[in-house]
Amino acid sequence: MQTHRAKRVEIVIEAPLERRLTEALEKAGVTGYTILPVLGGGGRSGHWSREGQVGRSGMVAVICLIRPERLEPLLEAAFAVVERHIGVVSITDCEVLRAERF
Amino acid sequence: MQTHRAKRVEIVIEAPLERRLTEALEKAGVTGYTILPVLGGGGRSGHWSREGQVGRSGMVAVICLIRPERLEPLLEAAFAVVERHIGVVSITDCEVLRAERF
Amino acid sequence: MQTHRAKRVEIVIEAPLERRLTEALEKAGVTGYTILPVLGGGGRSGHWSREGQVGRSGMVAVICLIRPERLEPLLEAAFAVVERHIGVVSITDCEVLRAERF
Amino acid sequence: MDGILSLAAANLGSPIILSFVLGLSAALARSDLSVPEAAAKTLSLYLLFSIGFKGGASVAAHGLDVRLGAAVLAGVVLSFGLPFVAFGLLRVMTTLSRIDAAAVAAHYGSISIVTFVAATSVVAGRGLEAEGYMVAVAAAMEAPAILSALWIASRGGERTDAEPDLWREILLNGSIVLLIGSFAIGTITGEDGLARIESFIVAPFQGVLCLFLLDMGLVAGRGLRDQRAALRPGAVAFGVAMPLIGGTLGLGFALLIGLSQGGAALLATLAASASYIAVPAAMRVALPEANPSVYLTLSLGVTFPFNLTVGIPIYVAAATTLVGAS
Amino acid sequence: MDGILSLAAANLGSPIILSFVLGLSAALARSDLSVPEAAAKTLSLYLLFSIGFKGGASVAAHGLDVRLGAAVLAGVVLSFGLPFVAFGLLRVMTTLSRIDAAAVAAHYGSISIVTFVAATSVVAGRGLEAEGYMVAVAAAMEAPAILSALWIASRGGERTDAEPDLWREILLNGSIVLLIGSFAIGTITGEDGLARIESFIVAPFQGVLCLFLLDMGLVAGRGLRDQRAALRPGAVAFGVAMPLIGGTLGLGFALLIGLSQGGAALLATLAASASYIAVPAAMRVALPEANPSVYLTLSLGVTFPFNLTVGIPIYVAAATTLVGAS
Amino acid sequence: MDGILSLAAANLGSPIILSFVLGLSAALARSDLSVPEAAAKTLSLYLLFSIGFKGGASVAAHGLDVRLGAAVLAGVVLSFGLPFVAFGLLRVMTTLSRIDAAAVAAHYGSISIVTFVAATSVVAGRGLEAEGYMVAVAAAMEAPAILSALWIASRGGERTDAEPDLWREILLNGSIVLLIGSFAIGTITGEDGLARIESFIVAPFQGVLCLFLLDMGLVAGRGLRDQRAALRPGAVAFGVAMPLIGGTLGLGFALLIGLSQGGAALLATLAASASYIAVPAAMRVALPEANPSVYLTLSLGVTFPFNLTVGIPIYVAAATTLVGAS
Ligand SMILES: Nc1ncnc2c1ncn2[C@@H]1O[C@H](COP(=O)(O)O)[C@@H](O)[C@H]1O
Ligand SMILES: Nc1ncnc2c1ncn2[C@@H]1O[C@H](COP(=O)(O)O)[C@@H](O)[C@H]1O
Ligand SMILES: Nc1ncnc2c1ncn2[C@@H]1O[C@H](COP(=O)(O)O)[C@@H](O)[C@H]1O
Ligand code: NA
Ligand code: NA
Ligand code: NA
Repeated sequence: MQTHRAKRVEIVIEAPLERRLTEALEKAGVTGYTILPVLGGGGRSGHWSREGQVGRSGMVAVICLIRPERLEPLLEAAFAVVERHIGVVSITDCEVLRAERF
Repeated sequence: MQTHRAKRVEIVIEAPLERRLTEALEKAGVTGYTILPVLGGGGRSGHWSREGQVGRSGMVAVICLIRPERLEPLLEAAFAVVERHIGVVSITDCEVLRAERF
Repeated sequence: MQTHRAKRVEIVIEAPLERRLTEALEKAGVTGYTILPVLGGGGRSGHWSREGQVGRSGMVAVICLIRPERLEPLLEAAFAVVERHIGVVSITDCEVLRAERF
Repeated sequence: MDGILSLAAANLGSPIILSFVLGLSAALARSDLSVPEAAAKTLSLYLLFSIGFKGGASVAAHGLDVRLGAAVLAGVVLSFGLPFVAFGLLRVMTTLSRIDAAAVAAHYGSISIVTFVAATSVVAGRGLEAEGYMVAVAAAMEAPAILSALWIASRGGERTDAEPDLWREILLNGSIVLLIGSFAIGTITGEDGLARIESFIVAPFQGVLCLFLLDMGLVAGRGLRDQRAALRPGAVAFGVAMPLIGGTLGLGFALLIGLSQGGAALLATLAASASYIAVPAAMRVALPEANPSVYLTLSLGVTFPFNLTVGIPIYVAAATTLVGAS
Repeated sequence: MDGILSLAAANLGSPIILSFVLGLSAALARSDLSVPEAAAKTLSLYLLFSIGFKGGASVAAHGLDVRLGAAVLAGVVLSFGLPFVAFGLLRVMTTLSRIDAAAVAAHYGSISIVTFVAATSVVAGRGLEAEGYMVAVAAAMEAPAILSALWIASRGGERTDAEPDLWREILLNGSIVLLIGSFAIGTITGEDGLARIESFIVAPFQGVLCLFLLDMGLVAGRGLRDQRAALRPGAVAFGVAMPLIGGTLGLGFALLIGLSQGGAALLATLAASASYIAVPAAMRVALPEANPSVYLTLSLGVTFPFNLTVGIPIYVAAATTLVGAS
Repeated sequence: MDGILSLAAANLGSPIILSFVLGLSAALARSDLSVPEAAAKTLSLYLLFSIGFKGGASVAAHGLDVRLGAAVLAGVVLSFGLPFVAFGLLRVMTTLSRIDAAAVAAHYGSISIVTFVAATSVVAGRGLEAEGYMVAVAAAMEAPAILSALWIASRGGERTDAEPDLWREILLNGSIVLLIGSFAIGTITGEDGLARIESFIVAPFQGVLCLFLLDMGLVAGRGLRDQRAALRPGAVAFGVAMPLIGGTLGLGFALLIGLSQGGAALLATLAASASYIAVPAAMRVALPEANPSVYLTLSLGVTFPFNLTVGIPIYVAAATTLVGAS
C-alpha cells in the first residue's frame, strides 16, 4: 500500500494549557491533532494521578501527524506554549496513509 | 536485552467503527491490538471533544504491534474499513521484546 | 529547533501491576513516565473491554522517554515485572526537546 | 392561543428548561463548565430505565389497552414516513446535497428520548394521564427512519454500508434495549416493583433531568459555537418547520387511534422530535460521506431547543384542545 | 420445599433480578448497551458505603452482641477452609491444572459483596432481622482465602509472587476499607447519623442496586459470550455445587454460633458466594499463570447468577427452617 | 469556649467529617480505595447546583435583602485584600520564594466551596438561618484574589502569563457559572421550582456530601503522603493561622454589614477557606514557575481539614456570640 513519510509529534502537557496549545498549532498551520487522556505520571515534580481529582487538573497527550517540512513551525509553536511548563515533546519518524490529509 | 524488529501501527478511527476494524484486523491475521480512548481532536471536519457526549460518539486509537512482514495485509484490512471515514493511520518502526508473541 | 536523540518505550501492562512497574522504573533510574488509560484490547488471551468493570481490571499503557544509554537498564527493570504477565513492550527511536529533562 | 402562551410561559420558567438555558449560555460564553462523559451516559441510562419502568408499571396498573398495537403501528408508520417528508422539504428549503439531506431526514423520522421525557413532565404537570405504553411506541420509532433514509440515499446512487451487522446494531442499540427491557420489568413487577424502587426512579427524576438538560445545553451550545457555518437560514427554517409538521402528523394519528389527551401530546412530540444519539452513530457507519456537523447541529442545536421551549407546549395545548373536542 | 419455591418465584420476579436478567440478555444478544466504568465503580462505592453504614448504625442501635467475635472468627475460618474444599472438588470434577484450580479455589473462599447485598434485600423483604455486624464478617472473609490458595499453589511447586506489598494491597483493598470504615462511621454516629443521610443511603438503595445488577448482567453476559470455551461441563457443575456446599457449611457455623435466622441466611450466602473483584486482581499479581477467563467466567458467569436467582432463596429458606427449629 | 468545644465535638462526630477522616486514613495507609475522576466531578456539579439553587429559592422566598449588595462587595474586598495579608505572613513565617508565596496567597484570598457547604450544614444543624444570597457572595469571592496575587508576583519582576483569555477563563470557570446560574434558576423558579426537585437536591444532599468528602479525604491524604517534603513547620503554621485571621476579618465585615448569625458564620468561613480547584488551575497557566505541591498541600492538606474539623465550629460559635451580642 502506498505510504508517505511523515512525523509523529507527541506532546504531554498540562490540561489547563490544552486549548492554548491547539490554538497555537492551528496558527502554525497544523491541520490535525488527536488528544488522549492521561491517567497519571511521574517526573521531576513527583508522581501524580488523576484519581478522584476535580477540576482541570492533570495532563493530556496531544498527537500530531504532519509532513516533515512542517515540523519546524510546529515545534516552534508548541515550544512557545510548553516552554515555561512541565511536560515533554517527542518526535518520531513515521509513514502515513492518505497523504492528502496532512 | 534481546529485541526484535516490528512495526507499530496506530489507527485513529470513529468509535462506531471500532468493532468492524478489530474484526477486520483479526481476519488479516493480526494477533493483538490495544485500544486507547481519545478525548478530542481537530481536523478538516473541525474540532470535537468528548465532554458531556452520550452515545458512541468520538474516536478511539487502535495500536497494533506486528512483525514487519504482516504489515501489508494489516494495512489493507485497515484501509478497507477506514477508507470512506475520517481518521488517520500511521506506521512506525519499532523493536519489541518477546517476539514469540507477535 | 534543537532536538536530541532518545528512545520512546511503550509498555502495555495489567493495571494491578502499574505501581510495581513504576517503582521498578524509578529504581532503574528512569526520571519520568506517563500513564495512559487503555479501553480494551485483544491478544492471545482473547478480547477484553473495560466497560462496566469494577475493580483494578484492565490494562494501562506506560510511556517512557529516555536517553538511549539508559534503555538497557529500563528494559531489564520492565522485563522483570512484565515477564510472567500478559502485555507488550515496544521501543521506538525518537527525538526530544529539552534534553536536560531526561 | 392563550392556553398555549401561558403553558409556554410556565414551561419556560421551569427548572428543567432553565437548566438547559444555563448550559447553552455557558457554552456560548465559552465557559469551561462541563459534565463528564461518563456522567452524561449514566444520567441517560437512569432516565431510560426510569421512564421505561414507570411506563411498564402503569400498563400493569391500568391493564393492556387494545390501542397498544395501533399506537406502536402508528409510530412505526410515522418513523418510516417522516424521512420522506423531511427529505422533500430539505431539497426545497436548503441547498444540502442528496446525501446530507437523506442523513438529516433519518434524524427527523426517528425520535429524541429526552424530548419525550420532557413532554412527559409537562403532561404530568398539567394533570393529564398518558398511556404507559407510549414508551414502547418511542422505542419502536427509533429505527425505521434509518431504513427509509438509506433507501433514499441509495436511490441517489449513493453507496451505503448497510451490512447485516448494522441492522443488529441499530435494532439492539443500548437505548432501545434498555427502554423495552425496563418497560418489560415494570410490566412484570407492576405497582409492587414500582413501590420498591420509587424513591430512586420517581422522586429524584425531575432533578436528574435538570442536570441532564444542563449537559444537553452545554453540548448543544458547543455545537452551535463551533459549527455555526452549518447553520444556513434555510436549514434553520427547516429545523423549526419540520417538528411542527411532524407534530401535526403525530397528532393526526393519535386522533385516528383514539389516544388520550396526554397520549396524543406524547405521540405528537415523538413525531416532532429528532434523534441525536442513535441515528448519528448509525449514519457514521452507513453514510460516512454525510456531514455530521449538519445533522447534529440541526437536531441538537435547533430542533431540540425549539421543541423543549416552544414545541412541547404547542403539542400539549393542541392535544388537549383537539382530543378534548373529539 | 414449597417455601423455597414461592420464595424463589418472588425473588425471580423482583426488579433487582430482572435487571440482572436484562443485562445478561442484552450482552448475549450483542447489544451495545453498556454502563460506563466510572459509573459502575461509583455504584459499587455507594453500595459498600450504604451497607457498611447501615450495619454499623444497627449495631449502635441494638448494642454489641457477644456473638460478634464468634461470627467474625467463623467467617475467617470459612474463608481459610473453603478453598481446600473447592480445590479438592475441582481436582475431582474438572481437568483444570493445579494452578488454575488453586486460583478458582481462592474465589470461592472469598465473598461477593453484591450477592451479600442482594441477600440482605431478600432477608429484609421476608421481614427477618439480621445482625448488623454481618458486614464486618463479610469484610473479614475477603482475604484469608487468598492465603490458602497461594499455599496450595506453592505446594505444587508453583512460584507465587506473594511479596509483602501484596498483603498490604489485599488487606487494605478499597472494598474492605470502605466496608469497615463506613461500618465504623455507622457505629459511631448511630441512629442520628443514619437519620441525616437516610434519604441517600436507604431510600434509593434498591433502585441503585437495580442499575448495578444491570451492569453485572452486562459484564457477566459479555464474559459468557466471549469465554464460552472456558465453560466445560465439569466446571459448570462445580460452579453450582460449590455454593451449595459453602452455603451448607456457612449455615452449620451459624447454628453453632447461634445467629438469628437472618444472620444465618447471610453467613450461608457469604460462604456460598464467590469473589469477582478483589480476588481476581490479587490472582493477576500473585498467580499470573492462572487463566483469568476460567475463574472470572465461573465466578461471575455461573455462581453469581446461580446464587442470585436460586441460591439465596434456598439459603434463606434453609435458615428459617433450621434456625426456627433450633 | 464550652460552646465551641461541644460544637466541635458534635461536628467531629458527624458522618460528613468521619467520611473525610476515612478517606484521609485510607490514603495515608496506602489503600487503593479511590473515587473515579468522573464521579468526583459529578458530585461537585451536584453540590454546586444544589447549593446555588437552594440559595436562590431562599432569596425568592424571603425577598431581596438590601444587604445583598453590601455582602457581595464585602466578599470582593476580602478576596482582593486577603492575598496581601497572606503574602505578608508567608514572607515572615516561611522561606517560600516570592512567586510561591504569591501563588499560595491567591488560594487563601479565594474560597473553597466544599468548606462553605460543610459550614452551611453546621449552621443549619444549629437551627440558624442564613441569607440565601451567601452563595452569590461565594461566587464573587472566587476570582479577585487571583488578580491581587498576580499583581504581587509581577511587582517582584516575575513574568506572569495573564493574557485576556485567562481572565475569561477565570471569570467564567465552571464552578462560578454553575453557582451563579443555579442561584438565578432558584431565584426565578422559587419555592415552586424547589418543590419539584427537592427530593433530588435537598433530601440526599448530606449523603452525597459524605461521599464527596470521602474523596476529598483520599485526595488530601494522597497529597500529604506524596508531598510531605512541601510541609515545612512554618508553612503548616501558616495553614492554620491564616484561616483564623481570614475568619476574623470575615466576621468583622459581617458585623459591619449586619448579617444574621448564620450569614456571619458563612462569611467568616468563606474568608477562612482556601481554594483548591479554580485557583490551582489559574496558577498553572499564569504562574507556572510556582510549585503546585506547595499550594495544593497547604490548601487541601492543612487548611481544608483544619476548617472542616476545628475552624467551622469556631466561626459558628464566634458568629453566634458576637452577632447575638450586637
Ligand atoms: N521521561 C519522560 N517520559 C514520559 N513522560 C514524562 C517524562 N518526563 C516527564 N513526563 C511527563 O511529564 C510530567 C511532568 O514531568 P516533570 O516536569 O518532569 O515533573 C510527568 O508527570 C509525566 O507525565
Ligand atoms: N494530522 C493529524 N494528526 C493527528 N490526528 C489527526 C490528524 N488529522 C486528523 N486527525 C484525527 O482524525 C479526526 C478526523 O480528522 P478529519 O478527517 O481531518 O476531520 C480528528 O478529529 C483527529 O482526531
Ligand atoms: N500485537 C499487539 N499489539 C498491541 N497490543 C497488544 C498486542 N498483543 C497484545 N497486546 C495487548 O496486550 C494484551 C494482552 O495480550 P495477550 O497476552 O496476547 O492476551 C492485549 O489485550 C492487548 O491490549
Ligand atoms: Na421524529
Ligand atoms: Na465464599
Ligand atoms: Na479565603
